[in-house]
Amino acid sequence: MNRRLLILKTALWALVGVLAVVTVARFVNGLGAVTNLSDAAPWGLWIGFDVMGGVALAAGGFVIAATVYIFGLERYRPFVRPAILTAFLGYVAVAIGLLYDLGVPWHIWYPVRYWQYHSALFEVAACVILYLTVLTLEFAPVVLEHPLFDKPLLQKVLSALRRVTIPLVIAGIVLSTLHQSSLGSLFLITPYRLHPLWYSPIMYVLFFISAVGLGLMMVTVESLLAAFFLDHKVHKRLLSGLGLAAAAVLGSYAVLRVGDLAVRGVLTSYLDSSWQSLLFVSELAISAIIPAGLLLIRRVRSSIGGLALCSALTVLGMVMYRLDVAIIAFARPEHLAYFPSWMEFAVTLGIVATFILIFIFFVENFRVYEDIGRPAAGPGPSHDPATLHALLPHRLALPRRFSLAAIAAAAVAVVFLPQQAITGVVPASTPVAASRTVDGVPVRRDGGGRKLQLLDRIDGVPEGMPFLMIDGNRNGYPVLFDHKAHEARLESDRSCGICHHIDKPFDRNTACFECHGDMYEPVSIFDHASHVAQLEGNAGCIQCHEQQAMEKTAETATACAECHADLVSPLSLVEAPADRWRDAVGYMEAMHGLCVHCHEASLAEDPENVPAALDRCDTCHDADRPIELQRMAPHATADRGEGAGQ
Amino acid sequence: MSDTVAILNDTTRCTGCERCVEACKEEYELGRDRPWREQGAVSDLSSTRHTTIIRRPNEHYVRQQCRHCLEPACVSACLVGAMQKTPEGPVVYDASKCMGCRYCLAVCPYGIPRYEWDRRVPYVTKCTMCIDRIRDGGIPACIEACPEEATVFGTRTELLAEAHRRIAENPGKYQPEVFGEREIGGTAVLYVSDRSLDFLAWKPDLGNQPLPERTWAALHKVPPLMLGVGGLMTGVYWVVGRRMRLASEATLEIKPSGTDRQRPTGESHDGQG
Amino acid sequence: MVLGLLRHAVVTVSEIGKMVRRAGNKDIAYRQILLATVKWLFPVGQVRRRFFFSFTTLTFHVAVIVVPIFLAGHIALWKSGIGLSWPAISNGLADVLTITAVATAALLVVQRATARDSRALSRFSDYVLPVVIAVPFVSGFLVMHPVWNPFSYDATLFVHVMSGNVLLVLIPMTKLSHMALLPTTQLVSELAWHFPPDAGSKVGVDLGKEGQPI
Amino acid sequence: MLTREKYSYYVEPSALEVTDRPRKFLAAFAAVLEHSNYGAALDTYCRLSAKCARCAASCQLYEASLESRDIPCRRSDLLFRVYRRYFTQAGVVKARLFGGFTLTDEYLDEMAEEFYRCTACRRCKVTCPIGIDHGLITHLARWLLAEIDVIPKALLVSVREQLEGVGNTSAIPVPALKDTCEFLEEEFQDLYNVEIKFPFDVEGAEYVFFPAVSDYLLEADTLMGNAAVMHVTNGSWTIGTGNYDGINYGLFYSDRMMERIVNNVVAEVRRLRASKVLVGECGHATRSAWFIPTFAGLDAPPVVNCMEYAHQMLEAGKIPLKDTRIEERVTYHDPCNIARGGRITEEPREILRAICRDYVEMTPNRTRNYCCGGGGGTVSIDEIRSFRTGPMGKRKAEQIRATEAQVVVSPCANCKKQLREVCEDNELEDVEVVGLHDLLLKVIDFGTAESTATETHEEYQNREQPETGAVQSKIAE
Repeated sequence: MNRRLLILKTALWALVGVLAVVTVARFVNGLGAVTNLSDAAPWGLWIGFDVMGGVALAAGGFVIAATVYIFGLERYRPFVRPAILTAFLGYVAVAIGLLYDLGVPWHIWYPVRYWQYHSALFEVAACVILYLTVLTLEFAPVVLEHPLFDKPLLQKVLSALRRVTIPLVIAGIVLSTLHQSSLGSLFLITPYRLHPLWYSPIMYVLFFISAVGLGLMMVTVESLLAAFFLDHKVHKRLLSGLGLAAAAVLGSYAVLRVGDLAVRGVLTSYLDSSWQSLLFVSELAISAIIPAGLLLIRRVRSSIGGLALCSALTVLGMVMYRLDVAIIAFARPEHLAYFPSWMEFAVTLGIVATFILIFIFFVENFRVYEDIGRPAAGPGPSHDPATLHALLPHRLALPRRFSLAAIAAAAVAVVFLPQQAITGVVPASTPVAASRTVDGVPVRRDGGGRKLQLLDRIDGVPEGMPFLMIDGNRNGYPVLFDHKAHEARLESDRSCGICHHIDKPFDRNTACFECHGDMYEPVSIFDHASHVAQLEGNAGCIQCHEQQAMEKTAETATACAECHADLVSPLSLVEAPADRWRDAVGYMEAMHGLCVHCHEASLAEDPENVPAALDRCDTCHDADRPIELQRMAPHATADRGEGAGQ
Repeated sequence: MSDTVAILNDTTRCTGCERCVEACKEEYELGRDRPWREQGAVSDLSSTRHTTIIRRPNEHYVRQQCRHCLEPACVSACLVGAMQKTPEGPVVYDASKCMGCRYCLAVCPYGIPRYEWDRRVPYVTKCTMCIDRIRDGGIPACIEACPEEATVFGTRTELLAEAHRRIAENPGKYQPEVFGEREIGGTAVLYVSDRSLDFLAWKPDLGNQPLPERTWAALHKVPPLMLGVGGLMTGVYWVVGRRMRLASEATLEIKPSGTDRQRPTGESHDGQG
Repeated sequence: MVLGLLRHAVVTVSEIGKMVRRAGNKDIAYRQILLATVKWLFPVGQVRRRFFFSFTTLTFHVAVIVVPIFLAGHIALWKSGIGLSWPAISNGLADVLTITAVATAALLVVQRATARDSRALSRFSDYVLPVVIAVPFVSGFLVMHPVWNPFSYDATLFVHVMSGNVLLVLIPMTKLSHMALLPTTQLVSELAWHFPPDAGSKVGVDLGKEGQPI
Repeated sequence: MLTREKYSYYVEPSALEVTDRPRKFLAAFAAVLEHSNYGAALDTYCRLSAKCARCAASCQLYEASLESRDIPCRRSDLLFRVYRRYFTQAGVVKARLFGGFTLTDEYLDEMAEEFYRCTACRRCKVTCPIGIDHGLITHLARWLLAEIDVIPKALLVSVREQLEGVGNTSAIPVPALKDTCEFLEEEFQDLYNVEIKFPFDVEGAEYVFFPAVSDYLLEADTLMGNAAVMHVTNGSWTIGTGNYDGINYGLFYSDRMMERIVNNVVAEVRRLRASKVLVGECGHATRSAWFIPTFAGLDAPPVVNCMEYAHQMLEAGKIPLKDTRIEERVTYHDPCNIARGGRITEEPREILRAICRDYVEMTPNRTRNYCCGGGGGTVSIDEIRSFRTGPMGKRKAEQIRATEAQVVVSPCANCKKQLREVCEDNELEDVEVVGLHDLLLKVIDFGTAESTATETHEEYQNREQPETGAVQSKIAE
């Protein structure tokens, strides 16, 4: 086991450690806790990369199978087994990746039970499931050759499988053609969301050809990586042959793609300098034009560096194509723009790492590559006393080394887990700001209601009067509250308690926002710091927490009422819930509870001398006001979306 | 098209009192709205709010709800058939079949289906036009609760006639066309409005072609493609196999040097047309 | 820390598994080993020649093990954390045991320095460890009695929690790992004598001494 | 050419020419860790060793010598340091950062010296709070030292003789063996007028007899005792001429040698198609025999110690005893190899109580007994006799003196040789050291007239011992 492979495996085990932690967080706290997915971005990295990218990357299997078994090009035989193994592991990785993405993962097999063949996704699911079984049968002989399985029954199965290889390969090609293409037709139904540069009626053809090109290049990448890490001898002449075929396929893909744009007349729109057209040009260049061009040159095609560069570019480009279609070019409102959370990357990388480890396991223990049987016992570590290498033999050292890497990475991952990945999705908090007093003049409204007009100080109209501009979440839709008028109606200063139903010590009109701290979510009103400060630090603890040993929580502390008897005002409109001392409801609910309740009550009592539309929303929430506010308070931007649909 | 039940929303009459939202919440006990990260404002459509009022400037209130399209994209997209178009008309969701792939969220032209991202086992949520009430002969809760008659319930032909009557009677007041009449094959929820309602969909002009047709255009080629490629492969295999057998017999007799086959043409890339 | 300990345990168990699989003589007197382990965990009758040192260690271990696990406050934390709870000791007893823990820790260091045999053997960490163990007990005691606590409550609690964590981190790195590994030592010592049948000859092959005259 | 100056014991001259020893030592260490089960134990000990020096309290060598290098924990730490530095990730990192320890020749010499001062009697394992088995570490360290040819010459020569020479450690050719047995048969004839045959190469016998081969030279009475017991209980036993040596010095210094010796024993049993192995009165021979299942696999022949057999027969009443008993005061020494694990402790005591009038116990005894001082093969290294009877044996001498016993029974060839030397060097001349079967011989009633004549202790004493010079010269050169 050479040093490079050792480092690679350690890194992969670290990724597996992180995957383990994120898996627990994902399945314990659901999708919302771990991903940045939203209603506007239902499909994210896991669908874009794991499913669509993974399926394309695993296309090498059927391409090479076709080349060798159908087109009879025997000299590409050494590529068959690694390609089939990559395809098999790729599809299992797709299935596992899907388990993470599905809301109800244990229903993953339902497409077998419920058929809805009008859906492109049904065709994808059916073909993937069938192709997975075909791949398992195609790959089974490699496993059954192992001396471990030479039981008579298994050998019979092995020989049966060997005989049925050709039909299997043909079935594999047919199924691959179907689902590689139908992955493209998934997006035919969303012409309005997918950017015209990517949307086209023949997307399935483009997906299929790009998959074939990618398959050829993936086989090249895989044998180069195997050479680098597993000391596998590279068949340069064969790879250059593949390179030429890939050049042909990628070239035709590029021509077809641009041609399709021209035919649909969209070509002109991509000349503008929007980021979509920039993305389109770079993607097409990376995925097809540059590699195809380079691969046509013989010198590039037959040099390791050239092959590596082109195959890397193609792989990157084709994966970008999948991601563009699934995520980036998929329109969604700005305020819900989607970028995968680090946990989504962790799961993707974790799954890839797990399957590379399994790939290496298969390569080392089964005859996948001709020249890598048992790993050659490399030169033992030098036992010279001054050596700085650990001499512990692999049998003892490797399990410890890998488990250490996994556990250390897992620990780091736990540290970076956001709060909602640990405790479940938590509603976003919207802090509440104080209301402000501003001058204004009541203006008669045509609908009979009294409309309040904001005044600018410079206008200086004498009869203007101060009233409160209540805009808790500063979204630019303030409610104008005529404090004076209410005071007059409720008989001046004795009536403060009606609204100010709980006041802080030595304060008879504590403002609403001081207790109702969050716009929508209940918030605790108990301020521990000030209590500790007032009760002379440590010595004060026992005044509330009598039982010293018990856990110091709200439940075990003495009740607030014992010290604060007089703060609840008798006149209060708000009926006193039992544990009023702890949680104050959301600011919106509190205001509506108090104002709307009172408005409806007074409207019901004497409808005559009370303005009719008192209980209508726009009496207080005046939709037109933001325009004025803009003039007076430019900083308060109206950030309200135009509407959910858009 | 059999005459399905429908809803006509008149935005000029809507005063934004949100009684329909309250009624919908009570009918299905949707609970308090909470500000989730994955949605815009609290009052947007969400898993706890199946219909909402979009507040536009100068007292322009539009009630957003599932359009119950006649040729629904979500029904054709759902691979397990969890979304179904009921004979009566409304599009309903069967949670027991859903596997949570969220394809319906992606395909809905109006972006209506919402997901319970906060739940450990999430399901899709959307307005089902109170299908149980309709089946018992009643009318949806939101319509019952609307004080202004801004949203009315009836058969689609009836309401279309009513809509066109209103447009005709006060020409200046309404936009000339009824929203939802022919768009993507027509929807059961129609709107008459004094201002353009393009903001309800992802893109202003969705065109009149029903969306499922676009997928079916590709999907119906699958069976022929399957046979075609299968046949092609078997044919090629048979041809190549025979030629190699002949070549090997030839080499056995006169033993020329191993001829190198010409470069592979790779998988045939004509694919389907 | 928890993950580290988990890995520690899994690696040890897997190695024991490997040893058993490789051993030539498979019938291992597990019952007898179990008995020996239990006898070692509760060393009754071991106190002999250096009585005083043995007595200190015994009381130290009793105090150090009982207090953290059976303290009412800790159990309340476990209960609110994962809902698990078990009977607790009275706070008075906890205080007494905490004081004995601190005292015996100090005694341990003194005895180690005074006794000629152990002084010759001891490394730096052997002197420091009892002190590190005493810190959470001292800070815990102060947290429990804020009135006598000259420092601020939060600072002391922080020191208490952090020193506890430091202790947990040190487990796999220092001799504290006998907390985790002690039960397996007896088994491992016994298994070491169960040689793999061809160990000797394989070593001979490795060192190229096969077939050479002795 | 005396190579005494390097170590306190003789070493083969070729051992001194070995170059580049640290590298070879590390290579051997890595190979051993790879193939053996020591790795896990060593790793656990390195982590857990609390350095509390409780083992010092139980090591008789340290109690006598009071030198800090004799504390078992310190001696094992020599090997732990090598393991930590070279075989753990942390050790390598520490070395890379702070330089730290590198293995040198002097260090190896110190190890060679230290590890042969310990008799691996494993008394410290019993009292160590962590349960570290320093005997195991000594055993492992000696194997590693053996791989760089640092082996006491006495052990090396014996094993070479056993494996490549005549076939046993005392180089007794088969005719000499037969001659000794005939002599013993005559002895039976005239002493007890009984016809006892030493059966040679009896195919299909139940037991194959493997005494310590030195018994044929030094302990005639024990052999006679064994033969008597077998005769009286007419057990079917035989002595294999192919291999009649139960001694296994491989146990002391190299698993490689031990494996070969044990395999030879098993081969002999298979050759004679016998079913069981009967081990004579020898501690380490019995313990090595207990490793037979390890090396011989599943169908390994069961191992029975002659004392176990005798006790079994005595319980079943198959050994007729005279009504006279041994008069002298008798005490029993537990050989470490069979008593430490608690496997054979009660059987000999019950036999002694049955046949002695005045039996007294040494304290401490059974699993916590003191080592005779010559365990772990150090007994055959005569050049360190002063060390063995001095610091090592002092505690034992005091123990014997405390019981004032005239006869010390010790069912182990090595222990008997060591105890005799301890008694000589510690003014206990009148104490006689015998095997258990020697006493049994005196009390067995063969049912013939002459056997009733009790041979007094003195007559036995001055009976002419067979010539023992042969072995001595062999070891010296």
